[in-house]
Amino acid sequence: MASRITIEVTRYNPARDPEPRMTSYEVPLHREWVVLDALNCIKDHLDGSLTFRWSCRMGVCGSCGMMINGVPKLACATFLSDYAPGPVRVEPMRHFPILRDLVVDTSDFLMKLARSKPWIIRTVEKPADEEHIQTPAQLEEYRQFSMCINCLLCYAACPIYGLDPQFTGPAAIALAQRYNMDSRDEGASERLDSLSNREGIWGCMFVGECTQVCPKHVDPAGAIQQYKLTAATEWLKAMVLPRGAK
Amino acid sequence: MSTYWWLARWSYLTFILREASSVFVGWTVLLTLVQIWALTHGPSANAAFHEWMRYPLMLGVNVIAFLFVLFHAVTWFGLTPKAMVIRVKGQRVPDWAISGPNYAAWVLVSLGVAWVVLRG
Amino acid sequence: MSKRSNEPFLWLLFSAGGSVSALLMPVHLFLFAIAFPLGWLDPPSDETLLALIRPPLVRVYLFVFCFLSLFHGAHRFRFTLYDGLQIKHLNEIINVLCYGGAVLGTVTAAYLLWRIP
Amino acid sequence: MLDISSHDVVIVGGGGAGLRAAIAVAETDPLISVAVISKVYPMRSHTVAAEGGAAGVRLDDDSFDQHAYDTVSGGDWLCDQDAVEAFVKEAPLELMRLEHWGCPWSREPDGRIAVRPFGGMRTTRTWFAADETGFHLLHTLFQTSLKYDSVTRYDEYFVTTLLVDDGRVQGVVAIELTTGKVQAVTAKAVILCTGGCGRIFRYTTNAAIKTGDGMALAYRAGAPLKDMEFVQYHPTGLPFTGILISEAARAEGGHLLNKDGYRYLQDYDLGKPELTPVLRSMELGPRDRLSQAFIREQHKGRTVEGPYGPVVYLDLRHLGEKTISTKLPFVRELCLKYENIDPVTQLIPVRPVVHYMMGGVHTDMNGATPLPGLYAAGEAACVSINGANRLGSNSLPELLVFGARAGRAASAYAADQPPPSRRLLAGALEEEARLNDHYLQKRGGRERIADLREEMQRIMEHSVGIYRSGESLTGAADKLHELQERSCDVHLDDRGRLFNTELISALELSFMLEIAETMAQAAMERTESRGAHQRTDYPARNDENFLTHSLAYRDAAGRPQVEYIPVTITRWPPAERVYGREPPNGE
Ligand SMILES: Cc1cc2nc3c(=O)[nH]c(=O)nc-3n(C[C@H](O)[C@H](O)[C@H](O)COP(=O)(O)OP(=O)(O)OC[C@H]3O[C@@H](n4cnc5c(N)ncnc54)[C@H](O)[C@@H]3O)c2cc1C
Ligand code: SF4
Ligand code: F3S
Ligand code: FES
Repeated sequence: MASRITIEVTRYNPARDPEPRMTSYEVPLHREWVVLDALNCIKDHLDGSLTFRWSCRMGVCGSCGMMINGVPKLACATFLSDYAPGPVRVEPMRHFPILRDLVVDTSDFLMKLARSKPWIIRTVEKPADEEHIQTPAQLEEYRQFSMCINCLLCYAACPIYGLDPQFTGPAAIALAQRYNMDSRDEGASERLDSLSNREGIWGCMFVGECTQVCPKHVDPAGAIQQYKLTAATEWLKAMVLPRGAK
Repeated sequence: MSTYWWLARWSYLTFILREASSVFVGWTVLLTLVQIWALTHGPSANAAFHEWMRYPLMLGVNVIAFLFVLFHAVTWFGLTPKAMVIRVKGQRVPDWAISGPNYAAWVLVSLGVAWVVLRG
Repeated sequence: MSKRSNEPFLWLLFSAGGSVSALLMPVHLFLFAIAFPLGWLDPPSDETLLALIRPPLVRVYLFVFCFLSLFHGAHRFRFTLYDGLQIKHLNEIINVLCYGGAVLGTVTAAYLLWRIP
Repeated sequence: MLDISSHDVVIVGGGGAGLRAAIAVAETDPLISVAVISKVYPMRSHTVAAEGGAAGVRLDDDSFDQHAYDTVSGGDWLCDQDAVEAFVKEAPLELMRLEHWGCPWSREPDGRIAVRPFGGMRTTRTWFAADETGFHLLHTLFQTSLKYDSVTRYDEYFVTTLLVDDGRVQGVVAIELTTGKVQAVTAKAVILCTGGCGRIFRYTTNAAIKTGDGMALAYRAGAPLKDMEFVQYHPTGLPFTGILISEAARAEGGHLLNKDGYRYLQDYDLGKPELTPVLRSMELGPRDRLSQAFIREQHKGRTVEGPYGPVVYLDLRHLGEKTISTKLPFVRELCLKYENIDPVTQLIPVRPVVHYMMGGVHTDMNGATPLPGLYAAGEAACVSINGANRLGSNSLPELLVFGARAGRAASAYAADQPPPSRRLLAGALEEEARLNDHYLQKRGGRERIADLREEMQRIMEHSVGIYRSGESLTGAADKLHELQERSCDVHLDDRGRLFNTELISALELSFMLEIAETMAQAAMERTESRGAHQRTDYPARNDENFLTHSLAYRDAAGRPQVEYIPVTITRWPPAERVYGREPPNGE
C-alpha cells in the first residue's frame, strides 16, 4: 500500500474568495485512517484554517457528511485505503449553501424538521407513572425510521431537493412517518395537514437515491412511499365517508 | 442545479429514463386509439393503419417505446415492496416476496392477453 | 381538508395507471406494434379483432387501460418537465397540458369505444 | 459588531442534560423565555454515543434502597447519599417521561418496557433502546423540545465566558460560528450542561466536543470544581479512535491476551482461566481492575507496541462467525467500519481509554452552584451521585433527573431576579476585545495548537493516568500551567470570522488546560486510593482523612487551591468494597 495519498479538498471563504476552488494536500495513508483523520491531519499540521464539522468519529452524531469522490458519505466512516492510490476528492455536501470550505448551511432542514412535528401528539396524556403497551412487533413498525442521525446525506443525494429547495426532503418526512407509525402517537392527521402537499410527500419522485446513501439504513424512500399510500387512503376514506362520520 | 444534472450519476439517468417512459405510455394509448378507430372504419382504414405500422420509422419508434414500457414495468414492480410493507407475525415480508408475485402476475396476464388475441 | 391538496387523487390515478400500464402495455405493444407488423406472428384478421373488442366487458377493459395509463403518463410527464427540464415556473400551463391531454384522450377513448358498431 | 439578546434562563449545552433542563423550564411556565446555546446542533451532542442503557428501578424484586446501595458502594462511598436517594427515586419517573415523549425503549414480548442487567447493578434495572440508548434518548429529547415555543435555540454558538456582575451570573458571551459575530446573551439564571472533558486525554471514548468548557467557565467565574481527580477508564477501547468495545464482547467469552497470547489477567488475582466465561472473574472482573492490570502488564513489557501506544488483544475468534454476527453485531460493525479489522479472523487491539469524568462543577441537589445565578447539570456537574467511580448506566438518568431539577430551580430563581444590569455590556465588550487581541488580530504567535494539545495529553497520561504517584504528579500542575501560558502565544492560521474552527480549538485548549491543572492538583493532594483514583504510594483507602470531596478554587494567580468538604452519609456507612464484585463502571 502506498504510504501517502493525495486529497483534493474544496476551499472556500465567502468573505474572500469569489468561487470555491480545489486544493491538494498529501497525507499519510494508514490502514485504519478514515477521510476524517486525513482532514484532521491537514488541520493540525498543514493548514489550520481548513474548516469542517466533526465530533463523535463513530458514525452517530451525523456531523461529518461530505461528498467523497462525488458520493455523499460520512467522513468518519470512509476509509482512505478504499480510495488508494488516490487522489480522493472531498467536497461539501451538494444542494446546501456553503458556509466555508466543507461546512454547509443546514438550518433549512431544522426548520423543516420542526414542521414535520416529530414528537408524540396525544389527545389524552397517560398518567405520569404508566407506560404504554407496545409490543416488539409494534416497535418494529417504526424502529427503522427512528434510526436517522440527521446527517443529511440523503438531501445531498436527492436531486429533487437540489431542484426545489422547498421540498421537505427525505429525512424530515421519514421522521414524520416514524411518529405516524408509533402506536403511542395520535398525531398522524395533524402531520398530514402540513405534509400532504407539493412541498411535502407529493414532491418526492421516488428517485430512491436517499435510501442508497443512508448510512443508517433508514430507507427514507420507502417511508415516503408508505406515507403516500396512507395519505391517499385517508383521502379516499374522507371522500367516501359522509361528513362527520370520520 | 445544471440542466444536465441527470447525466451526473448513473442512478439519476435511470431515474430520468424511467420518468421518460411516460411519453411512451401516452404514445401506446394513442396507437391503441388509432387502431380502434381504424377497426371501426372499414377495410381501407385498416389497410392504411397496417401500412403505417410497417413504416421503418414507425417500427423504430415502437421498438424504443417497447423498451421503455418494459423498463417502466420492471422498475414499477421492483418498487412496490418499498411502498407496501406487509408483515406476517411481526416479521416484515422480504421484498422479493412482494415483487415476486407481481412478476408472476405480469407473466400470466401477458400470456392471457396474447392467448385471447392470437386465438382468433 | 382544505389545507391538503388534490395530489392524493392524482397520485392514486398515477399509481393505478402505473400498475395497469406495467402489466398490460408490454404485451400490447409487442403484439400490435412489433410482432404483427414484422410478421413474426400471424395477426388475427381485422374482422376477428373487431368482434373481439365488441363485447361490453372488453370495451370496459380498453377504456380502463386507456384512461388510467393516460393519467399515469400525464402525472409522470408533468414532473419530468418540472424536474428534468426545470421549467417549474410554467406550472399552470404544464398542468393544463398534461392533465388536459389525459382528459382529452380519455374522452376520445370513451367516444370511440362507445361508437363500435 | 456586538449583538445583545436577553432571556430569563440561558442553558449552555444541548445534550441530554441541557435539553431536559430546557423542557423543564418550558413546562414550568411557558412565559419564561429559555435559550439553549450549543456549540454543535443539539442532536450532535455526545449523549448520542451512549450505548448501554439507563438505570431506574422497575421490577418488583428491586427497590430504591438497592439501587442506592449499588451506587454508593460502586462509588466507593464518596457519593452524597441524600442526592443518591433523590436520584434513585426520580430516575424511573424520568425514564417513564421519555416513554411518553416517544423514546423507543426495547420491549418485552407482552409490550412492557424491558430492562437488562448491567455491570455493577446487582439487579436487572437498566432500561435500554437496543444498543443505541443515548442516541434515542437525545433525539427524543431534541424532537420533543421542538414543540415548545418558549425555547429559543442558538445552534452553533460557542460560549467563551460567563457574565458576572454584582456577584451574580447574569449571562454569557458567545461567538456565532456561522458569522463570527460576538453575541452577549443576558439571563437571570445560567445552567451549564456542557458535558465532560475526556479530550484532555489522548485516548478516550469521548467526542471531539468534550473539552470541559463549562467546567472551565464556572471555574474562571469563581465557582469551585469538585472531585476532579476522579477520571474513569474503560479497559477496552480501540487504540486509534478510542471507540468503545462493549463489555458484551467479554461477556460472550472474549479473551484478553498479552503479546505472548497469554491470558494475563490470571496473574492479577482475577481468578483462573476457564473455557466458558465466569461472572466476576478473569475478563469479567471489574473494569478498574482490568485497566490497572493492563498498566502492570505494560510495565512488565508484555504489551504490544502499536502505532498508537501499547495494546493488548481482545480475542473473539474462537467464538465463531455465527456468535459474533448474532450476539455482537455492533462490535463487529465498529471494528470493520472504524478499525478495518474483522474480529472473526483477526485479533482486536484494545487499551484502556478515558471514558467519563466523575468530577465537575460543584452543585447541590438542585443543580445550584455556590455562585448565585449559576446552575450546572449532567456530566459537567458534580452533584455527587457518582462518587469516586460512576456505575454503568447511571449517567443517562442523572442527566434527566438533575437536568430537570436544575431547570425547575433556575426558573424559580429567575422569577425574583431584577433585569440584568447595564454594566454587563461593558463585560461583553471586554470579552470581545480579548478575543480580538489574543487571537484574531494578534501579531506573531509561535505555538501550534496541536503541539500544545499533545504535550498536555502526554503530561496527563503520565501523571494523572490509571495509576498516579506523588512522583509522577509532582510538577504536573506547574507544567500544565506553563502550557497555559504558552497557549497565550498560539499562532492561528485562520484569522477570519466565518466559521473559525481554529479559534474554537484554541479556546477549547485553554479551557482544557485550566481544568487539567485542577485534576493534577486534586490528585496530588488526595493521598489515598479510592475508586478511580489509585495512588501507588498510598494504595489504601483512608476514610479518616479523605471521606471528603475536594473543591478546587481558582486563586488570583489562576492556580487551583484545593479545599475539602465532608461527604454526606445518611444510611450507608462506609464499608469494604467487596472484592470480585461486579464491575462498577458503566459504558
Ligand atoms: C461512548 C460512551 C458511551 C456511554 N454509554 C453510557 C451508557 O450506556 N449509560 C450511561 O448512563 N452513560 C453512558 N455514557 C456517559 C454519558 O453518555 C454522558 O455522560 C452524558 O451523555 C453526558 O451528557 P451531557 O448532557 O452532560 O453532555 P453532552 O451530551 O456531552 O452535551 C454537551 C453539550 O454542551 C455543549 N457545549 C459544550 N461546550 C460548549 C460551549 N463552550 N459553548 C456552547 N455549547 C457548549 C455541546 O454543544 C453539547 O450540546 C457514555 C459515554 C460515552 C462517551
Ligand atoms: S435518513 Fe439516513 S441519510 Fe437521511 S439524514 Fe437520516 S440517517 Fe442521514
Ligand atoms: S431521493 Fe428524493 S425524490 Fe424521493 S425517494 Fe428519495 S426523496
Ligand atoms: S463524526 Fe460523528 S458521524 Fe462522523
